[in-house]
Amino acid sequence: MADKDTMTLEVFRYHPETDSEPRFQSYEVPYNEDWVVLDAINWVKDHVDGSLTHRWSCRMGVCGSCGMMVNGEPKLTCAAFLKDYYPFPIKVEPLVNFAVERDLVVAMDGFMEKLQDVKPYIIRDDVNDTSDGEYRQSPAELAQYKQYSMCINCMLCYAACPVAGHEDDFLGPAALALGHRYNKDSRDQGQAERLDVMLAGEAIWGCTFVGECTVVCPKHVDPAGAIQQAKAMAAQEYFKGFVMPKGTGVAKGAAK
Amino acid sequence: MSHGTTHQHDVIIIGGGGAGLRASIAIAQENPSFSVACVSKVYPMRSHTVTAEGGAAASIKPNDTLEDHIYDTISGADWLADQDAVEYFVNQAPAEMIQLEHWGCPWSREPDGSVAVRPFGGMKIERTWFAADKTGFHMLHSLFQTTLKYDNIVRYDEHFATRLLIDDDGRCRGCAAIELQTGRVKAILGKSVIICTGGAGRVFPFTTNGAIKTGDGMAMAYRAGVALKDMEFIQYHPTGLPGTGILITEASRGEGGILINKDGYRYLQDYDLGQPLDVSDPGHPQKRAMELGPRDKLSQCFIKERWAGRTIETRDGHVVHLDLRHLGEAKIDKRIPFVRELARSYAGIDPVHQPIPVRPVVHYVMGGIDVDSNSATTIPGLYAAGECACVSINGANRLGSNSLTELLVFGAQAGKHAARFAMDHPDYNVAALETQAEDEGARVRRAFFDAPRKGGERIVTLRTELHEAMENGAGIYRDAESLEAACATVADLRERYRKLNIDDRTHSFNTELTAALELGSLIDCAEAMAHSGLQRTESRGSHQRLDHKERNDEEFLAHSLAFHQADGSAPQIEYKPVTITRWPPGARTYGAGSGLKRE
Amino acid sequence: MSGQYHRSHRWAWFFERPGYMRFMLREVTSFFVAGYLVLLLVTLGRLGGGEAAFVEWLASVSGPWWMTAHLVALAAAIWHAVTWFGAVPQAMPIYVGENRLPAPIAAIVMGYGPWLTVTAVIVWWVLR
Amino acid sequence: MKRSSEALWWALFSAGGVMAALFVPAFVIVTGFLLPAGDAAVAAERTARFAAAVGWWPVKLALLGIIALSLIHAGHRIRHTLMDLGMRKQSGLLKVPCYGGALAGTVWAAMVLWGI
Ligand SMILES: Cc1cc2nc3c(=O)[nH]c(=O)nc-3n(C[C@H](O)[C@H](O)[C@H](O)COP(=O)(O)OP(=O)(O)OC[C@H]3O[C@@H](n4cnc5c(N)ncnc54)[C@H](O)[C@@H]3O)c2cc1C
Ligand code: SF4
Ligand code: F3S
Ligand code: FES
Repeated sequence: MADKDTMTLEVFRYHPETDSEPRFQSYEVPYNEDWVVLDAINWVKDHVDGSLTHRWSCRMGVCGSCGMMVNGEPKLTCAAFLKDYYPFPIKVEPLVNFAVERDLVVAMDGFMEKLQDVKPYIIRDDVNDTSDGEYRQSPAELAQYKQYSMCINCMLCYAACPVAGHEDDFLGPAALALGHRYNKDSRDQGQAERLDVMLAGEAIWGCTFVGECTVVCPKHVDPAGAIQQAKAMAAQEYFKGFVMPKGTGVAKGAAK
Repeated sequence: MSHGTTHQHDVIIIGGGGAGLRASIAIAQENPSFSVACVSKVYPMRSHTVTAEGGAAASIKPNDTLEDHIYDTISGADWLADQDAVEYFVNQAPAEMIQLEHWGCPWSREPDGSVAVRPFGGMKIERTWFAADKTGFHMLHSLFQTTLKYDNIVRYDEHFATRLLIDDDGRCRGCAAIELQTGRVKAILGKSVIICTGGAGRVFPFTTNGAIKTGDGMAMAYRAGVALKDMEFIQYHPTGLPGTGILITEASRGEGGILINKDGYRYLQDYDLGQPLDVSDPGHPQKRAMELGPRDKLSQCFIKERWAGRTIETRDGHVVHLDLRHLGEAKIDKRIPFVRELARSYAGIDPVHQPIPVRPVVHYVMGGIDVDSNSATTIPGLYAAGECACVSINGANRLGSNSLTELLVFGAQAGKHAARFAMDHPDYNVAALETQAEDEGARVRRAFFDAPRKGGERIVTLRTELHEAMENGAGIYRDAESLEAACATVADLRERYRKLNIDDRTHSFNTELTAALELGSLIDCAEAMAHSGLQRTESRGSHQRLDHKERNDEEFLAHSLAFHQADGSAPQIEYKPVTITRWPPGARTYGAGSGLKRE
Repeated sequence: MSGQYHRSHRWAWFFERPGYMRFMLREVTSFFVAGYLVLLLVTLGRLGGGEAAFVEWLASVSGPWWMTAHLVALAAAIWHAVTWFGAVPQAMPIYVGENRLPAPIAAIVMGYGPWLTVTAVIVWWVLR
Repeated sequence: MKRSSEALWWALFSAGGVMAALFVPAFVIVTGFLLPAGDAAVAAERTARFAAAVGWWPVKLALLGIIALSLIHAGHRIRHTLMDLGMRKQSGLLKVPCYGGALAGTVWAAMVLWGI
């Protein structure tokens, strides 16, 4: 490097085989105004300390791997530019509200289970043959759920949601938004099944509309909005359960 | 590497991208009693299919024909594609795409509710399905979410496969994989195996490909004795952002974007790609012409413009401009919003008001694991699909938007055949395979954990040298000298790789170890690319030799096959003929002469 | 191996982000709303006791302390209304064809507009 | 899947949130500022008008609804705030004072309004 311009990266380190407590380690990294925080971490791993552990892949904000706390804020590190922090030190930690596997890597099993819990796939009674062509869906019908289909599963919203940190049974913003995405899809008939999942315990009701999930979401999914809408649908479903016992087939998809 | 465990299933799929997930569903759906293992080094939705932007081709509209899609694909491939495979591909494409629609993919729509299509490079008519400009993302998530419906798909997330396990009878029966969380080497066994590990763009320094596209599956098959086919054909996408290599999708040109040089001139007209229409002309953008020419040609034009001194010099090298301004804000936001987002974040410009600086960038590997038209390799029980495989439908140049469809068509097909194989050959020798997996664990331990700590090579050093060698030696234009130099460097790197030294010798989440293994894969792929390139003394599609400028059908209407040599010497290159059925090789024309029958 | 590391939850999490503090500020309006409702019930109870008792009650709540208390209750009630109606576009999106009604318009049409009208009508009715 | 009664409380909470937002600011202005303000004559006149309105049975019913729902709204929010502050384990127990209080308030409101 011609110019010796550098920045300090303070990185959360924890190794399950050797540490019982985490510690912070400082690295001087070259300052490059095109660089994102992820570039700096990769530079450290390549040149200084090969044991530094993190996840990444696409470095264009769509694979959802590289979420970390950057100065206390949940961020995609491939979309957080050094120039926005320069010349002050940058503190990098694993996403909060998740257990830490090692260094900047958090445990994802719980999150993956929650995604599965909301049955995020098309549920229909009458499955068309592909030879009958596509299901028709107008642009207006597409618009009903499109926004909620943009989630990259980066989990920043879980790091921003205090309830996700306190309540294990809470499905959390991304999973609920995903369930809502399918509920709003005109091709789907599985609403009743999904709402049934949401109606249990704190699954959806844990959300007190803190709204920070939406604030940090890099893909403008607005999980907070999705959840409030889903709550209204779930409440309707709940009352419907009293008016007509399950299986009478009035609820969308509840038919046998 | 600590002692591992054994897991048994019916079919093992290595890779959780588009191809791997499609194959998983195909098997799970048709054989409910089968247990399918999907092994992936990253969580499936992180797979690189997620980055694909532009769209996926399938002919369904009344004004389109299967015949035209076939012809566009074959001519786009510069006649190096196997025509029986292309026919199968094009015929299956509509049903596969509709299937994905039925699984919930949020395709962009026409006002009447039918799926919308857009024009793409090298295609005679608009037939590319799209979900705004996040097509791959939506396809991958739709597929992944659909797999969650099937209890008989068992995922091995964050398991890094390092070796194929071959039974005494020569059949492939699983893989050895490192469970990242613990560092254990597991034997994941089944009655047949499908490799769906994606491309190898990371052989090059400047690429649209993410960190995980390191050709692991290609290397695993290569080492196990399967040939790597047509590896000299590497696609440069004409419009990557300088610096990062982030892709600006071809859809931006499909929607009407134009390429201009430093004089504001649409230079493509100087290179036999037709005459430009004014951007306000209703006929713009013309299919199979100008900005909608094929990628190999467009990337080559850039280099020629650069040689002529008509490109724009920037801090990040030479660029031309992709101008979208005339599309207007509303259209940009509706059809290609991600392009705007990317240009704003990573190039600091807003395409509504400024042209986007772009340059060619390594994007796709046409070649790959040699498979026949049933997706079967030469090892019984071993199949491959997706970017890692070479069927081949992409020949010397893939047409944009054929790859995503290929994942579906051949993912499903590989699944079907692998399941059938599993049914027909149910018995295998567990103990022998376990021993192989243990050997593999021991090999990895020896190679990376037992080496002396002092004096070894660093991963980044070798990787950087590999990048330089391949960029200089096997770029858009190559010749004997440059390719020989690349071959020599790769051979040298292979030697030095033995002395690789890693800092981290612990077990849990050792990503330095996986980076080292990935470097090994890159070297294997680079070797096949450079040697295949050196042997092919003609120019065809993306393989342009400055010392052999013409296409030579006499000698080279043939697939190259690179065979790994166990002693580490240069690969042996053989050839096998291209399957030609109804479309004899012809001149590859774009622009005015391009319309075969229509327009 | 010592396994995964679990970071402890902090009780005072709501100080950690400005958004959390805004959230808490919104939630605690409920304490004041509840308090005011009790006061309202007492007030209405006095009304039941006849006009004289009511006027006497009114006199007793017109002191500066009561004034302040009412001011706080008013602020809380307004903040509740502002945040509640502000969230309406998120919780109840309105589509016109493919396009979502822009949030500010939706908030005015479905929230702020009716709220201000109701408030104005009630106040006018008492003042007229 | 066991459905929790939370749906019911949430629905009432939401309805109450709307009621509280629409009416409570105006009520505070009226009972906190307009009625106590001014000289005796003005106060008397406003009080008379107020009493007349509140004494009309449709208004009584409306008031009962608004107050009941607003109380539940507040009770629900208080309960969840306490939960968010660390009383998750006691979430069931909290129902007693929160919803019980709202119910008691509703009964009280009914009695008070009956008496006007
Ligand atoms: C930026 C970009 C844009 C593109 N746009 C388009 C487009 O618009 N249209 C189009 O048709 N094509 C497009 N392509 C090409 C297309 O997206 C890819 O060819 C395709 O997605 C590859 O899919 P795949 O399933 O073969 O592999 P991938 O999606 O790359 O998946 C590979 C899988 O293999 C796993 N894997 C790899 N190695 C190992 C290992 N050692 N052990 C275990 N698992 C392993 C990975 O974890 C991953 O799950 C684009 C490509 C890029 C890079
Ligand atoms: S909702 Fe947004 S923040 Fe949450 S996981 Fe999805 S993309 Fe990330
Ligand atoms: S931050 Fe949490 S509480 Fe609800 S609105 Fe978002 S999920
Ligand atoms: S690396 Fe893929 S989102 Fe950041």
